[in-house]
Amino acid sequence: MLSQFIFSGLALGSIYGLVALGFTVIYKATQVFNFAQGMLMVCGAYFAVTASIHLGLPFPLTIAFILVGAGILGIAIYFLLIKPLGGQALLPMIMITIALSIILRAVIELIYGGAPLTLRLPLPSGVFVLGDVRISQLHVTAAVVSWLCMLLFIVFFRRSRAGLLMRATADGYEAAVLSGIRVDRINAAAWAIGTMLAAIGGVFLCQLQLVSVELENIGLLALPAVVIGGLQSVPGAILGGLLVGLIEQLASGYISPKARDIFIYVPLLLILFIRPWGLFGQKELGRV
Amino acid sequence: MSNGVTAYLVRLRHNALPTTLRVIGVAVLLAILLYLPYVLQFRSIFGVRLSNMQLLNIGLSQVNLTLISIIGAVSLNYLTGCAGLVSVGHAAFFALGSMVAAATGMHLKLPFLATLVAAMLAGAMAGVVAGLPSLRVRGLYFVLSTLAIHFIVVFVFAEYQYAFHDVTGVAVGDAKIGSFEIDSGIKWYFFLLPITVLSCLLMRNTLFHREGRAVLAMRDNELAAAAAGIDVRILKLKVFAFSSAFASLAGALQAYYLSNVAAEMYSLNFAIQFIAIIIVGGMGTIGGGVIGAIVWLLLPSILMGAATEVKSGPGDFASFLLAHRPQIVNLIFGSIVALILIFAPHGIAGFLRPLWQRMIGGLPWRGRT
Amino acid sequence: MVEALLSVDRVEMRFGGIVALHGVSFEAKRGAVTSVIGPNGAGKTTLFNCITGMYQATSGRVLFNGRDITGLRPHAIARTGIARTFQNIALFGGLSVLENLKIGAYRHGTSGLLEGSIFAPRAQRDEKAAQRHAQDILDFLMLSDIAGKKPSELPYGVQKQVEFGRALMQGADLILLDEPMAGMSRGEKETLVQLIRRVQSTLGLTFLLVEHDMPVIMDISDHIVVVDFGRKIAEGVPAEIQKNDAVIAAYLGA
Amino acid sequence: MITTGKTRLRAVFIGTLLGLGACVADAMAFESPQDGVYTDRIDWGMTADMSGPASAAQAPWGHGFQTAIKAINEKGGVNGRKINVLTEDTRYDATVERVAYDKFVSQTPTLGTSGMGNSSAQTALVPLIKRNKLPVIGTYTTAKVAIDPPTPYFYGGFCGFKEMAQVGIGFFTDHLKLQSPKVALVHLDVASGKEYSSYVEAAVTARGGTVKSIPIKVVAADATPQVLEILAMKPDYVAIHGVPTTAILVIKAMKQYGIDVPAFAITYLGTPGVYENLGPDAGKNYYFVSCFSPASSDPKAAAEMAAAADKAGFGPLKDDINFVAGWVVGTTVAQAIAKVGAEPTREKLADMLNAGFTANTSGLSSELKYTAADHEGLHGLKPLNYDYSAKAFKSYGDYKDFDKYLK
Amino acid sequence: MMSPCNHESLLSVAGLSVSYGGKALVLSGIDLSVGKGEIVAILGANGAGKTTLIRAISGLLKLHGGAILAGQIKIGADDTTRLAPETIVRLGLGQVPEGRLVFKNLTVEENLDVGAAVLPREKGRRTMAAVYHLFPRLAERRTQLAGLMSGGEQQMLALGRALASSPRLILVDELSLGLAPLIVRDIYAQFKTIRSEFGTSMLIVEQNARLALDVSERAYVLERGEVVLSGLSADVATSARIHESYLGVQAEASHG
Repeated sequence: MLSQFIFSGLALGSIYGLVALGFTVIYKATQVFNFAQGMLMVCGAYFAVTASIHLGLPFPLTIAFILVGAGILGIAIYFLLIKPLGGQALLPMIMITIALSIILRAVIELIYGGAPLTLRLPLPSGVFVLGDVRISQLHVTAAVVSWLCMLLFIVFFRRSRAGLLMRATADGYEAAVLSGIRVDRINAAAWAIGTMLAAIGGVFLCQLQLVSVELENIGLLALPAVVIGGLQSVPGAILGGLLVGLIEQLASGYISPKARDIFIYVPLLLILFIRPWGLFGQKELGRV
Repeated sequence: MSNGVTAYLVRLRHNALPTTLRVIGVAVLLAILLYLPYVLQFRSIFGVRLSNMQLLNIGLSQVNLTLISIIGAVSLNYLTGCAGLVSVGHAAFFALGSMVAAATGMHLKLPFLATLVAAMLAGAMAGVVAGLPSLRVRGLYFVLSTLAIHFIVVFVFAEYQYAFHDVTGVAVGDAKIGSFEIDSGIKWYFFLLPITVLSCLLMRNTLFHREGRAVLAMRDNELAAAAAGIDVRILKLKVFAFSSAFASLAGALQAYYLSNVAAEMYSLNFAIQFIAIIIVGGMGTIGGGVIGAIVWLLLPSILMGAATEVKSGPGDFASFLLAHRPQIVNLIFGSIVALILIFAPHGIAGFLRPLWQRMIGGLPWRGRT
Repeated sequence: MVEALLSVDRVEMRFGGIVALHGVSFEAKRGAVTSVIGPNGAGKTTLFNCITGMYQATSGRVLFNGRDITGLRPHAIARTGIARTFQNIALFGGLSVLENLKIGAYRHGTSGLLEGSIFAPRAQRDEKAAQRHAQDILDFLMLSDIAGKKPSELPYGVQKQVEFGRALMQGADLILLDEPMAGMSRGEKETLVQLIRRVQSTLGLTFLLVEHDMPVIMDISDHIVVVDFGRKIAEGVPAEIQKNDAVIAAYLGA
Repeated sequence: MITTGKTRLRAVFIGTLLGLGACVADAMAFESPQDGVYTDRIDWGMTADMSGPASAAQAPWGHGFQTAIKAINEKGGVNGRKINVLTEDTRYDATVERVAYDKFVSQTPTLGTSGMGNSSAQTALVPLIKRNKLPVIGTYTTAKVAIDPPTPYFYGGFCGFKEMAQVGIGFFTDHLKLQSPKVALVHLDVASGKEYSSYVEAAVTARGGTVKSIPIKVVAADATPQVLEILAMKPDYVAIHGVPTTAILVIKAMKQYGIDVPAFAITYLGTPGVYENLGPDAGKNYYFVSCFSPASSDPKAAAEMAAAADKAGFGPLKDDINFVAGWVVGTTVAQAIAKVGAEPTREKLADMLNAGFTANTSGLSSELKYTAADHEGLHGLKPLNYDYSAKAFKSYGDYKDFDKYLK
Repeated sequence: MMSPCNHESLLSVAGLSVSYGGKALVLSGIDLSVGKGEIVAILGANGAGKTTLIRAISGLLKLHGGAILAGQIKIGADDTTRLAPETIVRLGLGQVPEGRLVFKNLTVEENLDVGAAVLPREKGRRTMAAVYHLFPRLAERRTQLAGLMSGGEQQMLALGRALASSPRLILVDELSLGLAPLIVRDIYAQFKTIRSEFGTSMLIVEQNARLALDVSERAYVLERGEVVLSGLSADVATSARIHESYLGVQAEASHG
């Protein structure tokens, strides 16, 4: 049982981690605490529906469509909503993402209707049997792809010039502009990447269940994940996601599914008390 | 007390309209507020019937619920706008208020008004607990700690509900004062109106006195406030208790108004709606909370009413609009919030104030006071 | 011999591995104007923050009125009778000038939130006292005209004066002014110098200043402490300091 | 200065009076309604979650209701009057439900109202329903307190949870020829899930069996923990309560873990969407119990509904159980109004229903009958399954065949 | 007042007035120029307007709530008044901001890489090599996180990053702030080399007057937002005014 829970927890956690990573990328670049991250994930699922069902594209093109669509969406959000609000206080920035999620939900319901849709992508759906552990191939695929995406992102973030400029901008805004970095482009790119990561997570979640705007609520589990990991930390987001996935499965399995929220949020409170900057975040030195 | 009222009026007179006009203004406002429930109940003004759209598709029930929400919104604005403590866990205190009102009514057999007081006390105590993280963490991390509080309270509520009450919710008793039962929309209105006005005034009054002003100072600059001898830690907890007490009062009133509440009602969206209210209305002012609550609760209804009226127009488009009314209303609504955030960052109240001042400023009596 | 109102005893401050203050000691005599000067980044503001409790000194002691105030929290230190202003003006932007001053009277009141909400007698007494006191200070500073204005509507120099007024409102024995003249016009500086003089003579308050404007410092100070790289490099009356080689080197470069 | 002030004031007053005058002139024009009955139309209220988390199920119900009324109006309406449906979107919010109900009572008075799919709101409204005397006919879900004992002016319109439990347990226990069934029940950790769980327990205990109640969250991305419990229990069959996602997650996970026992779900989960998502392999052993017949399970009975649905642009919904339920309620409402006579009132409508009324649902549901002692209306259910090759629902017998399980 | 400029002008500031949030002027009518290959110093006590002047030139004013009310700034032939800072950098202005604004979570090499990012890859690599040659200490610490280095090394890195973009002119703001004199001297010693090797002109803002006057050819002295003194550095260094401005020694010249 335990190994089973751990495995499914890690698989789910990988998806959460992916969405949380997207969240962190956006946060690092623009300091926006994105409550719409769950809805961006849903957009990914609906992009898949558009490409696969409405346009009838083959699978590889569907993937390309999702990525391009999510990228454009992220850039549009940055220039239309985030930049005009630039530099405002915490709460308006949170609120604009909430407004964004209301708008996206309405648009999706207008286009696709409120009823959940079924989407079948050619992803493996069988089962591996290892001893007495039965592993869903979809789970494995989700985990593997999530890890690949995370790895890809980290390589991009660590090795490429765009990633370097992104890290530099996150490190210090003023120093970045004084080094000639076109910060707007970098921020827009961060939103595009954050949206893409969420969209990929959305594609897997809608394969686990239905394509529906209600997936948003699952995507919102990325929030506690990033806080547990530390808002600014890329590995923290991934580990936070894994931790949330594990807690969810273990709490549901051994105690009660109702206990899940408690087992996520009580430790979160404790972590905030003991390490207010998250498990992997960096302490910021207070200056007067 | 009368001394205080005089001082209060003196302060109001500063920078405002002459007394006669003020008295007339207040009288007119009072008259409107007193006559409003009859207009909404009987759908007519002075015996002349009005159509639903002429009354903006608004009913008495909505007004009553708006009054309750005003208490909730103003209390959040006190916490977030006045004290600078951003909370997304305000629904937790609503839930707590309704739970305590139901529990003290059922288990202790307390009368209606006593349960309201109990709810406020419980809210204040829970507020202190919820405020504890503010001593340690700030900014986003604090926001998240309030989110955690929200989930924990709702969990406790659900457990309590399933253990002691019906699965469909917690039934609260009748709203009875002595043998007088508040059982109609109009009675509720006249019960809620003074409570709401009083709650707003109580919160507002603090801002003109020693410690309430210190709350504003703490929001603007915590270090400078400390340098003036203000113990910001204790003050934060006090503000939390004060604001949560009113939020719990609102929760208890809502529970009585609906007569049955379920833990599921207090979702994250419920909490977020209060944040939206104070942002739309305007942060840090009592008026902002009031205007925000009115707009947030009544605007969708007005939009919905207007959407129903749009029956003409190009056939396909009109039928598309009609079939997707809720979505279109939500779309317009979300866009309005985004536009307010971008173009009127101080909310509707902040947007109206200069207009109002310019209007008064342009009047001939301006120079006199 | 005038007694020391404030004595700073071997205060050391480290941030991580960086040592900002290396055991600085000096005294501020009662009723005098003592100035702390030094090049940018020398540790002057850090010293102020250690005295007022914004930073906890790594080691060393601060005595005020003979009482050890090391380790107290900022509000507690303020309540012992130390008021301060800040380098980058720390007025309360949401409050009017009058209300900003009234905050200064906070430590003299006792009424709480609840009393304020119901106009309790105690709250009103506090309010009236604060109002009277603030009015006096405004008159004293000749700022009565702008009582209702928000700080952001005022010129920089006037904001500095308001902050000074708020410090006065606290009725403290010692007032710390962190660069009170920075960004002021010549006229404004002269006004402020006169104000400080008047306060010093009429109320007998003690001042501790951090300031860069040398003519002003030399003019107003009774005693000057020079710090550089977190160390006290000189101390004395203005005339001595102006001739001190270490000081000249620190400022103009050697 | 004072004069200027007064002049201004006078101007304001005159302006206000003119404005009021304009309103009055406009307002003179209309008729004073009596219980929402006008010379040419009857206003009828309908509340449903047309947006929000429950809209996936409730919006089709609303469309079914509207389609039925539209069809009736096209045939001339009821006793010469058209029925005008006033729709309110309740957005999964009990307070909005309350506002909508109050609106139908006096703000825009209606003859009656339907829908009201939020069970906690329904519970809260029961005292008001008694007092306000506005008939509620055909609810999307039926709270226990509303029908037990019967609430005056309240008439249900959906299969009851108790009956779902009894028929489901009875059918499967007999179908699998079990003596003492072992049943695993997966249910949402919300109010209705708890309620359903108690009925299932009662029904299984009555059969001498054992039941294990396994909660799941509405917001779940995976059902591994639940299915592992099922695996440990080795039940004879599984009962499911929840939203479509619940069924999909549970059935898919059961397949993953090689649990090959049949499962039956509550009515709400019998949508083509769920079956399409499960696919033939996992879906063949998934049943649901229902008091409504999807169009494809009985095309003859559904002919009229199917035609109307196609015409109204809701063709794809006609196999959705929620749409059928809305349609049945719509036709029932129209029949009830017709039976009251030329000048219907709220009072007359409620009296007539209380005296005993049977609706003609042309076989789209089990018998729909209200009496003074029974305001629930629908009792009979039947199990259904989906035939993937024919893309049609298949029922296991007629409603009457399963009445024996009802107690 | 100004010595005739025999160099081709690289930076010219004419009649510049600046205020924050529409309040009193912080700078009024500043005229200043830096010729090609010149090292020019700006001196002044705290609050004299040095930082504001630098912000105006580098395009950062808006970020700090300030606005240019009048005047013009040109770099070479380009009018850069009110341009975005990143664009100004791309026009050939390197920046060594006050407070050692290095990217603390990036390594030394990455910091320089960011600086060189405005150049084509090959050219960027060459300038980086030149920077390493100039500051061997940076080459030794290539892979170290900038935030973990000492203050002097960070300042060196900030200078190196500015140079990596191969600028025509660099602005150096308060380089000596909080650094030990020896280290400051080390860095200053490289200034002439920088000019000869990178062909870069320099505008130095410095509180440590003697240091700045030593290395520069010309100097401007700011007081309360105005240029009160300018000329050859050697002349400025001997002027009584400078002593007064810094130490408050009452000189013969009375205040205007």
